[in-house]
Amino acid sequence: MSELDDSPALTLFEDEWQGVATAPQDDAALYLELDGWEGPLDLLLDLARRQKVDLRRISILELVDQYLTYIERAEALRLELAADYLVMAAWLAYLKSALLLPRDEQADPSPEELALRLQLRLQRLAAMRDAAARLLARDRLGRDTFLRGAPEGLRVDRKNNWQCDWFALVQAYGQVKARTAPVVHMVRDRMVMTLDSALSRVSSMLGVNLDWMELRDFLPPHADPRLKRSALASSFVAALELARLGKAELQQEQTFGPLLLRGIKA
Amino acid sequence: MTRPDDLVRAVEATLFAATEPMSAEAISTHLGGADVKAALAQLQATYSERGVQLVERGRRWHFQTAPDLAHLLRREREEVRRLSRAATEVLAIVAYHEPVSRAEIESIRGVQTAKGTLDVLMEAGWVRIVGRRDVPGRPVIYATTPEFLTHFGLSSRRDLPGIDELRAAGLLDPVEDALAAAMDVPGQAEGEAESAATESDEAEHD
Amino acid sequence: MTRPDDLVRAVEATLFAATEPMSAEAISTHLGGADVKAALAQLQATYSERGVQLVERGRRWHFQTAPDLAHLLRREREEVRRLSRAATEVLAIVAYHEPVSRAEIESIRGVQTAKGTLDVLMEAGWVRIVGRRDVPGRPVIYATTPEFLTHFGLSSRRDLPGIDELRAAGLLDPVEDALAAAMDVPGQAEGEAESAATESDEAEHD
Repeated sequence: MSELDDSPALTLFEDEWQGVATAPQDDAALYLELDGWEGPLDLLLDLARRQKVDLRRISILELVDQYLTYIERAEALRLELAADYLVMAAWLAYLKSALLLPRDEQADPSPEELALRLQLRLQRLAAMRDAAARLLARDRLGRDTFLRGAPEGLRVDRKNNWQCDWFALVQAYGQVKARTAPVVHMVRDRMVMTLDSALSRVSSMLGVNLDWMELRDFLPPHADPRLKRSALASSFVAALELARLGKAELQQEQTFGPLLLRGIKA
Repeated sequence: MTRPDDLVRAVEATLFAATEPMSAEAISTHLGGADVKAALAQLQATYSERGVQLVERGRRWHFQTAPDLAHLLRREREEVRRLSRAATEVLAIVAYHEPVSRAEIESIRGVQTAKGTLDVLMEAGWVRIVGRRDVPGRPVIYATTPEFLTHFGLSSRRDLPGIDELRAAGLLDPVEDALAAAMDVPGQAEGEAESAATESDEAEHD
Repeated sequence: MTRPDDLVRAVEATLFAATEPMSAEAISTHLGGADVKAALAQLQATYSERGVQLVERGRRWHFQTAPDLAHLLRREREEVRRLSRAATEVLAIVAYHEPVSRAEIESIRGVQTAKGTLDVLMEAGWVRIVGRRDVPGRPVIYATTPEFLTHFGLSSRRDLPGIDELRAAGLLDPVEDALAAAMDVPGQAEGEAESAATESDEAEHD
């Protein structure tokens, strides 16, 4: 750590920095360098380094006095001070009085804690300032080391290998043709059993049998399944019609169960 | 490898970092007047068998990739890509109707055809521009290439199945039916599904 | 010098010709999938004493001139970006604390950081946004890039000058943690210290 804290790195590489306070040693110069500080903490750090001791052993009281003196003299010289320098001055004045006056048990945080906090912040800022200087002092590409001046460059040309097979080609053409062919709707003639023929068939069959009969038994025997469906539908409607006319009654034990039908004697 | 002497290292670094070939005199000037002839000869020998070589061209020196490795500078990476459905349709239309203009392709497809689709087919080497149609606007017309025939294993365009054959193979069925058959939707087209399966088997055997 | 094997020559030529540092994976891809680790190690050893060297920076490899020859090669026109003092400090804070939010940078510097300062570092390609901190306000967090390592000649973040000493001294921990430790106030900031420890662990894994 001492290596970091003691290193005068701040002055080593400042040519990298613009508008740097060059850590002037004589007071006259110091008061003209106000623009050079990066805020009050920066000024405090520079003042602290003038104590030439490890930041961990710095005298906070001495530092506060230096800061306050600096601000007073800057004001006397009518230098324009940014507000945050004055805020810091007020805070440090408070800190100083708290550190010097008899201890107030209620104070929280305690002045010692505030002083320690300031010290820790200065250590961290100092550490980063040194780290920055050491970083800039490294062998930097383009300043100390150089890449090849005229590299040939690598080029990767992407080439597409398109894939398509015979079936996909022929199928695609078929689909184009199918999609764009004129659409014609053909309505085919279907075998149907008309309602009239179903009515006459069901009513005539009811006349000869007075027992319950399933609706399916009224259908004409036929092989064609499409005619069977038509006959079933027509016979069902015929049964409803006969029931409405009071010529038949309908019974179904359960949903989707067999539909039973019997005639009513007039 | 032993450490080369400082002058050799300096010449090596100077030429490496140089943006242009340098004459021996220019290198010497850059290095404060040292005699660099021997260093150049030594470097040339050192690098002679490596992947990088020091060469002299017109009295000026530079490093370059070894000639036998020049292919590394420009690599081709091949990517296998499946032709999109749209591109396949356009290719089929060109094959069946060539020579054909883009407007004709669009009217056959019933869909606008992106310029990129034809570009892909030309990049694949299957379609080319064969001239212009002698009608107002003189549209460009496209036809297939010999590579097209080779790729699809055809000896000539006459090998492409005719409309009747396509119909017999069920390839003219509307897309929905073919889809239904493929998905084996019950009740809709049992018989069709069966025949479609047979067809695609046949087609695969081709 | 004996002729190096073909893979070594190919890796050598590829890196000489490349305009950007390349990862081992990128070199391998360029060379058709060969395992290049051993070749890289061999080349690094071969060139270690020469005027040109092979270096690894943030898992990417490139040839560059030897640092000790800097005085011979420095050019008249300054190619390296001049950094303001503020930018330099912010860069160091990002590098040593990453990932870090702007508020955290400002709390270390004790001064507001102009947006432009971070912009300069991002434009230089040394800093980038890597996400958001999962705390109220979800502030953006910054970290360094591989180009940062390349430019400053760092193999990895572990190479940052003095980072081990700084970490050991607790100077990379937040003031609050150091304060709690120094005051030895039990229970005041145990949780905080713990979470901070986890955070810096994470940062190390980066």
